[in-house]
Amino acid sequence: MANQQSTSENPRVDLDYRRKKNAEDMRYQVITFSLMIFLTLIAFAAVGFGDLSNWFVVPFILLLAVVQVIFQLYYFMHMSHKGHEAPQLFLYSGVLVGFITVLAFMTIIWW
Amino acid sequence: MKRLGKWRLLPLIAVIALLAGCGEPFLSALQPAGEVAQMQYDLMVLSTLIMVGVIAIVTVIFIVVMVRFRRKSKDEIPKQVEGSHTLEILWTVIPILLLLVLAVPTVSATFKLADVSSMEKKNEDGKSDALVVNVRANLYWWEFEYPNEEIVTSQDLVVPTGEKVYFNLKASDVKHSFWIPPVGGKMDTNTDNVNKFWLEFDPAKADEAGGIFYGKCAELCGPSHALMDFKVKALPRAEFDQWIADMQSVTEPVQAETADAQAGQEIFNNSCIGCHAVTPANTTPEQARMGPNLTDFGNRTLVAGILEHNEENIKNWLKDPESVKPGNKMTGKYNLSDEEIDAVTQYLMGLKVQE
Amino acid sequence: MHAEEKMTNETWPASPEKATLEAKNKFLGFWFFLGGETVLFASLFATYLALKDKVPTADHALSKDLFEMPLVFLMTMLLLTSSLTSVYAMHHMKNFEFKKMQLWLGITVLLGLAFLGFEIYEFNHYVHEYHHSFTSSAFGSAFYTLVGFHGGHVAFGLLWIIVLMIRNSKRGLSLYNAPKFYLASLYWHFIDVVWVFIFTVVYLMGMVG
Amino acid sequence: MSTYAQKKGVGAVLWDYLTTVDHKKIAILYLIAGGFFFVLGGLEAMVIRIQLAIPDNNFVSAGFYNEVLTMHGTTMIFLAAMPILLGFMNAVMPLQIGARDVAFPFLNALGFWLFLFGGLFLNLSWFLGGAPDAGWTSYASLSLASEGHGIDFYALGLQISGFGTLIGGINFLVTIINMRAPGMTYMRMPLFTWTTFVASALILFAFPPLTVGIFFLTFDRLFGANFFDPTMGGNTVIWEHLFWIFGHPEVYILILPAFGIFSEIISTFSRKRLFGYSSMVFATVLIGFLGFMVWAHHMFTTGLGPIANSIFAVATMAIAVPTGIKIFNWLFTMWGGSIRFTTPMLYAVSFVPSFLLGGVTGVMLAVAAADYQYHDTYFVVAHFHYVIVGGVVLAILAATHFYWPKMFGTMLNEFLGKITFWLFLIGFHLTFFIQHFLGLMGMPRRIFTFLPNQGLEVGNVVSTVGAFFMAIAVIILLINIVITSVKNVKVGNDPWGDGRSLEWAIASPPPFYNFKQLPLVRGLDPYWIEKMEGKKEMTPAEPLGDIHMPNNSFIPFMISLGLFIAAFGAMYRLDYSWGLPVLILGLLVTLLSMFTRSIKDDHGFHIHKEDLIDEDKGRKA
Ligand code: HEA
Ligand code: HEA
Ligand code: HEC
Ligand code: CUA
Ligand SMILES: [Cu+2]
Repeated sequence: MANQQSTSENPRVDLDYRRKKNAEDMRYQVITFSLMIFLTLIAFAAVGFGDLSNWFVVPFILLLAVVQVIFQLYYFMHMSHKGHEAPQLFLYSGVLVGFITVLAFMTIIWW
Repeated sequence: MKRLGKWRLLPLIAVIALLAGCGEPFLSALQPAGEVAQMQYDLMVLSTLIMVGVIAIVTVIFIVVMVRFRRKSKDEIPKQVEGSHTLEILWTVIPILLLLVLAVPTVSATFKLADVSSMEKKNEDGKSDALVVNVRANLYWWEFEYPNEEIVTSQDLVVPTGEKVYFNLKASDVKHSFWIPPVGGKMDTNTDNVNKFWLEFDPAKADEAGGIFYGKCAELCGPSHALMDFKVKALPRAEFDQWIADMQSVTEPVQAETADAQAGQEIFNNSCIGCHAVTPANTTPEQARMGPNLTDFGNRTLVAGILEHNEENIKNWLKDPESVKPGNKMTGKYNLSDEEIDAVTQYLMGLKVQE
Repeated sequence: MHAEEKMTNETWPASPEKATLEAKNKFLGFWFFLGGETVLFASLFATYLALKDKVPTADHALSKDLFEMPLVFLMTMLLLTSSLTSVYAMHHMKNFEFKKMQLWLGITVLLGLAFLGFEIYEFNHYVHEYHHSFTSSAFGSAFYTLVGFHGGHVAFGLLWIIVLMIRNSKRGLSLYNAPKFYLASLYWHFIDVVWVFIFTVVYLMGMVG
Repeated sequence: MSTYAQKKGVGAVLWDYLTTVDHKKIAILYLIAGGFFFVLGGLEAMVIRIQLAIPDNNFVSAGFYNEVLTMHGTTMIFLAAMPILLGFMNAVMPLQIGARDVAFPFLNALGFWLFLFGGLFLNLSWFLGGAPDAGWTSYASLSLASEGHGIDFYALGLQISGFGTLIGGINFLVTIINMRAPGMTYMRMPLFTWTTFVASALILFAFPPLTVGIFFLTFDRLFGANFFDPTMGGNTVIWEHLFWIFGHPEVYILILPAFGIFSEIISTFSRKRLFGYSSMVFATVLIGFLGFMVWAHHMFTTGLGPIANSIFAVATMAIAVPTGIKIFNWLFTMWGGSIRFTTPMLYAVSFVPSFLLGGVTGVMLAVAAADYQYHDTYFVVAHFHYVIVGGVVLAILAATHFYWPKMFGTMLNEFLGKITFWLFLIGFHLTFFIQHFLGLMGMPRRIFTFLPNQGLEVGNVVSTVGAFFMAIAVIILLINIVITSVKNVKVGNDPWGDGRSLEWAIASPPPFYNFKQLPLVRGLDPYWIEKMEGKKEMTPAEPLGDIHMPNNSFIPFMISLGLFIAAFGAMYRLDYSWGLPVLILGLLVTLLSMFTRSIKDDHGFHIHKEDLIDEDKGRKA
């Protein structure tokens, strides 16, 4: 029941094309990585240096974390590629359940 | 199709039984004896009626189907219908409407029952005008502290009728739940925090129930969970005030009168006083109150919450508490001979604040 | 295309991680597993947030006393970088460059090991300097469970990658092992994702109080 | 005779089952183990009912009662109902989508062995110092205070079997997404497949919170952690939340497959396609989704406050809507149909009103303010037995009769089947209907005895009598199974004559590769479509070719055994010096087994085209 991959007539061309594509992907990933490092730096800086109010810092660094994770998921883990519909559905369902859990634990457990 | 008859009757029986009210008036949630229970009872009736409506509709369709669509011949092939949008919308919308009818009073009652603002209002003395009772649940016994009146009692909760009584609820060991079925729903006594709620005791219904309601622990808490009962004496305000005054007047342990009882008191002071106080003041710290307060033990309705209150049973209890309440915290904590137990019993019977 | 087939540059498919039915199944199943892991870690985070700084007595160290920025920063950089190196490994996997893939995986493993080393140092430090241990308070229990579960994932991930590297070192890439490498790298990224939230929620938010 | 049906020695058969990765055999294993635990849980229920037959009864002691009560709930939910349903999913779902096997045959076996070892571990507590006694919910303050190792058995046993269930869930999800036969689109999948899908998704998201909660409990009890100890800053309500975040979806994990089973049976024996198929699918998904938003309705009296209570009350009520859609769709499937009252159909028909009663009391419970009265009383006990016994158990009994021929190739006796049905149905209503009133009349649940003169005598004795009816019914079912197996009269592909989905298009029991050629699916109820066109078999979607099959493996057994050993070590670590080494040993067994699996290539084997043709000839001969 092996599933046939469509390969074009000329394997050589195909190969070159794919190499190029992979290299391009890799470039994106390096950019992603730089962005992630950058976001991390900002987060640490916001906590380490600025005399900012907690009301700002906490949501801000949380937002940075979310953005960074989205990068990670979409580029490093290739969720942006085709064939990831089911993974997306289930990951987001997990996120939703997790989010509700966290919300509940922060609101209806007494301190 | 005899069974169909049964189906048709079920809801009918249900409503009649519910509305007629069954069970014992001192124990049954179907015989509401106070504002809270009444509110909850009304919700039960409302929801039951809605449910009976739903059941009726389904039953009618069900019967028609059962009667009309039995297979008549071996090769009958019915029409393959996909569905019907009208019908599907109908049975989506109608339940939604029914649920709205139910949801509104639900939310409103939920908030009403949680309104404990008047117990938080403090007057000049730092006390509340409303009557407050601190309930502390312990492995198989209940303690009731009246913070404003500064007294403590156990096992028998004494309350005035016809007014809101506010409760602070907590547990000292494991989770329990405080429930007086005829008077209102339950609330957990947690180990982590203090829960608050209120109840109101209806004077007429209290008379009907013989002045006493039964209270229960409603959260599994160990072997004797089933036996963790308490009693509620609902008194008219004047009698309640009298009881408070009588309790407050006991500042020193009451001295036993007969010789037997005096011997018993002696023994009691040696073996029992460490856990059982015989003065009602709430000044001893909670951790030191290891057993029920026995100040008005002679006035109790029951021994240990479950045995009829007589000498025989007190002796049985003291001889072998384990046989009465498995796993209780008094077993094995003292060592008395039969004679000593007789004496202590005499003493205990005399512990009364009212005649 | 069969899993056992010997592959060449030309026959190597564009998505070797999903070229056979077995691979497709594994790929999907693993993503679902990550969906479940998300809920697992969410529960741990939720508990941590509920029990943060919940200690029995006032002399216990709280999160704002414990955490130090430089160490956390270093650990974060190590793990983030290891995510990039494993991306490089997968890049070479897709290009059918086995040796290069192994090299980058090796670097990933080293970075991961360094991370683990620092984590062990860190825990040790808290226990000895602050008497902040697994059993000292609810805060301690929640902290070590959350961060420790993550650490356990790191350790398991390392083990997995190492086993794969050794097992296949002589065999080169095939459609049978390509999905395994791919999944291990997905797992590694997921660990990184969790760490992003840990450094934000536990450490940074802990420092701001 | 075909090769696979040849007579084998007992040892060979045993080894075959210990190492099997065939979904149909795993299904049988699930059924046997689940059936065993069902009888065990049922016996525990009988002990409960006998003890409560009269006031002040001394049949069992207070402490023992709590153990029985806890084990009854835990066994029934985790070790009986869920595994039996997983068994039917294994048996039927791959056939329904036209697959040769599940996506992960190896993991499938692993899931079963984890469940079995977890269940055995839990039940060994009876012999090793006492069973858990804090209720199946094991609320934290009591479960920490409970002495002995009962609760440790609970925690470790459920942890192990929980892993098994999780693995099973993932396996089914991938199977349904990736392994459907050509033409089997999502909206052509039989409803049992759909409910398997949604229930599996619920497993995926509901079990991790339980895993976490149980870890906390284990850490607190055995490793000195303080999650639930308020004096150390802990909080017991965390357990309640984690348990119910799992626990509520769990009840839908149970009921959705039951809905699926009934959907199949009702449409089969009404000879009609399911009314409102797409709305049925939609309702299933919606129930699954809403199932995660309502858990706090079990905690109305915990003291979460009126805002939380109101939100969760309203959210809970919302579930009545999709469930109602299903009820009416079933009724209208039968409407205009041609109903034949076989044993499975009797169950299906009686399920509708029985479950309805349980469902509407659920909505009554959702009325938060009134739940203060119902909570922790027999009203709740009545509610959930109405939905579980009236829904899940009826479905299990129905499926047993319905799929028995498909699984074993022989029909259960219809006459005995109907006797079982009537006894069980009557007993069920007798037992549980009256309990609504007991609860309202002030009877708390989980009490080992009640006192006389509180108006509770009559109700309890009636309830006990009903339980005996159910017990007799189950015994008759067992007799039926024995008789049927001894007689062993073989049946054809479609023994009920009205089969609609793919599983009825192949032999009973199916060959181990299921489909010689994958069938071409041309619509909902594919087999029915072909039958209506006068064909006897499915049109194949592929030419006859080699079939790839997985190898048997003993590793799943070893992985599970390792955890089983490790659990003993973890538990006795503090009592005995051998604890820690055993813990490590067990984990090593597991890890080494996993390691072996990882490094040993296992490419499976091929059945060759020629053999398939030979077999065909053999069969015809
Ligand atoms: C298979 C298992 C199962 C199922 C399907 C359900 C279904 C439901 N349950 Fe139940 N429940 C349990 C198993 C189940 N439950 C268990 C085991 C417990 C106790 C756990 C413990 O404490 O040990 C419990 C406890 C429980 C409680 C907590 C009670 C308490 O402890 O105080 C509540 C409260 O809201 C509740 C509600 C509901 C509701 C609203 C549904 C709904 O899904 C029901 C929906 C169905 C219908 C409503 C019928 C059909 C609908 C129509 C015909 C449409 C029209 C209807 C209306 C407009 C009303 N359940
Ligand atoms: C799938 C779930 C499930 C099922 C099927 C059942 C089935 C039954 N249950 Fe149970 N029950 C629970 C789940 C379930 N229950 C849960 C979760 C609780 C809560 C626990 C807690 O509070 O923690 C509970 C609690 C519970 C109580 C409340 C106890 C209390 O609060 O103190 C009662 C009391 O009547 C009861 C009774 C029954 C009965 C009579 C059956 C009957 O339907 C059983 C019928 C089956 C049999 C009778 C089979 C017996 C078979 C034989 C006798 C054959 C033997 C033959 C041979 C050996 C050859 N159950
Ligand atoms: C370790 C502490 C302890 C000691 C010592 C102790 N008791 Fe108790 N006692 C308890 C507890 C706890 C209960 C509640 C038991 C229950 O209901 O589960 C109790 C209950 C009682 C009751 C029933 C109370 C009621 O309100 O119904 C009586 C009477 C009693 N004890 C008398 C005595 C006497 C007399 C002695 C000494 C000989 C004694 N106790 C010694 C802890 C103690
Ligand atoms: Cu206290 Cu039950
Ligand atoms: Cu629920």
